[in-house]
Amino acid sequence: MGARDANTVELVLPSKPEYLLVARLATSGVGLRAGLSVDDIDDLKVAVAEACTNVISHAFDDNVPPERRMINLRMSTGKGEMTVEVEDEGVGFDPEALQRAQRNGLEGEGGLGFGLMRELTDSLTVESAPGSGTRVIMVKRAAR
Amino acid sequence: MGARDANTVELVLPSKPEYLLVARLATSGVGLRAGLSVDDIDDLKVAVAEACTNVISHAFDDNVPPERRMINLRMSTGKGEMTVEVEDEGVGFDPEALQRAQRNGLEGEGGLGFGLMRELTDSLTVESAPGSGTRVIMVKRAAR
Amino acid sequence: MRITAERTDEDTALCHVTGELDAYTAPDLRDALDEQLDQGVRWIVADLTELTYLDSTGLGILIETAKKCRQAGGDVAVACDRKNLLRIFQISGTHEILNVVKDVGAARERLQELAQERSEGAGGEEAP
Amino acid sequence: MRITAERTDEDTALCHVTGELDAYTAPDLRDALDEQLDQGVRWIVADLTELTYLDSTGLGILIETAKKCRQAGGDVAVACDRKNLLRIFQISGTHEILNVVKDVGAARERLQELAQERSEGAGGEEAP
Ligand SMILES: Nc1ncnc2c1ncn2[C@@H]1O[C@H](COP(=O)(O)OP(=O)(O)O)[C@@H](O)[C@H]1O
Ligand SMILES: Nc1ncnc2c1ncn2[C@@H]1O[C@H](COP(=O)(O)OP(=O)(O)O)[C@@H](O)[C@H]1O
Repeated sequence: MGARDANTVELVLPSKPEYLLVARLATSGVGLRAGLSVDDIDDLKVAVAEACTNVISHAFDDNVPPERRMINLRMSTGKGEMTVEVEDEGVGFDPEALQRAQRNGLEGEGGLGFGLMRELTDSLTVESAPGSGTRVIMVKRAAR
Repeated sequence: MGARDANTVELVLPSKPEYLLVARLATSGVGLRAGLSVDDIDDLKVAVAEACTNVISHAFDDNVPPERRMINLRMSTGKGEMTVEVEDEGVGFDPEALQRAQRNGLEGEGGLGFGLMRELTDSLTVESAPGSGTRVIMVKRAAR
Repeated sequence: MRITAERTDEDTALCHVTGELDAYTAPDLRDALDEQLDQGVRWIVADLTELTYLDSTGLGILIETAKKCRQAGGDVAVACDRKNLLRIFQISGTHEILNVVKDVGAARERLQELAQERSEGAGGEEAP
Repeated sequence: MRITAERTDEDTALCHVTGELDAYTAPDLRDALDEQLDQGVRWIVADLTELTYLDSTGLGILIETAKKCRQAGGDVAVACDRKNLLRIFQISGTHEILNVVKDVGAARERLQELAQERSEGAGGEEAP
């Protein structure tokens, strides 16, 4: 992940559905301090939960022991915006293949997650490759 | 801190008052999943905030750069209880000297913090020494 | 999240879902809806007016349930009036296919309309 | 946290504090109370009935303010009816010295009693 600064919150969660609530609550708390509106925070909570739900559903093979299945979140604030990184050290995937598939109209079969993340944030970056984990970076700007 | 397990949440917060809210929200989220009652969670939120407020007020000399002033929280759940560790790498203090001072009736001058932490949790452990940081470990058990 | 389901008719159910619907609570909703389907329900009003959180996992269950209902000749209508949730239905493009309307009354009406249309179209479907 | 302060008398103020009072919001409360003291207020009703969170930082400000009021011949009374906050007053042993009572009416009465006691005791304090 990027360099830590004096306005960065780091959160490591077990990759289990019961901890999605904690990810959302942390997003709320940091978002309030970042000066985001309640509506913006609602949007960002869903986007963060989508990224975390993907880690829970897709990132880890059955042979990874539970105590090594983690979701790493990093939330930072600055100049009227909040950035959230959601990272895992799981199986990874090819984001371009996913984009191609969606362009070819296959998105009907699953795949609401990234669509929502894109629509609910001001910027979405997906860094992933098979075998080397995934990092999703989302930016939400305070409406002025 | 202790060994990570599959039910441990780690949270690293900047040592600033604006992030106390995030510590309390994370405590709520994990507490709900640990099966604590709303009253127990209210109590634990205050205890966690007291420990964090102490880090903010006492742990760091002015010469420590802001990006190195962190509050490390670790929340874990198991068998109807929740454990929260609040740790800093700050100046530390002598917990026994503090206890002696309180026994000698000097607690009037400041010092509500540890009193509240003790009363609001089922177990409080303070590990600290001048020069080697502080770790406060609190356990809250679900009322049955 | 809390779910209560009541049969309002032989093949119709009204399900109230309150609180937060995410991947943690979703299995309970799926079970509750499947139970209704197993009992012959094919028209479902999902009352989400007291739901405070919804994401793609919840949408997935609603879409899946709607498909099953349609296969049985029925459908799903969703009652929802909360701005943040309506936004999720809108941007996911599920607002129409899930028949999202603002309250339970409108959802019932929507299902009656659909039943009417189908019985006219196919000649023989029963109204809910 | 939100604070509104109204002067109800030459030397009396009613302060409503809503939301969460912690080390982040505490400086605002300290400033608001100090402003009242600077303007000659010495009797303060702190309405915390809509406060949802309180810890030792908030207690510290209330205790400090009560001291200053007493030095000026007045006092502080706190209106609070929320279980989780009452617990904090109780276990910190500040319930009595902060004159914690259940609502604003009772807090006003408490200050009037105190003013009465003092004017009887010292012969000359004005009632709020
Ligand atoms: N963290 C991740 N690790 C591995 N694969 C992922 C991860 N996130 C997303 N994917 C892949 O991207 C696909 C699309 O994700 P998404 O749009 O959220 O839809 P869905 O999760 O419903 O399939 C997933 O099906 C999965 O193959
Ligand atoms: N994390 C910490 N780092 C350094 N000193 C600490 C820390 N926590 C507590 N202390 C010391 O213990 C004392 C008592 O703490 P507490 O009971 O919370 O009361 P207060 O913070 O009001 O003084 C503090 O005054 C401080 O000297």
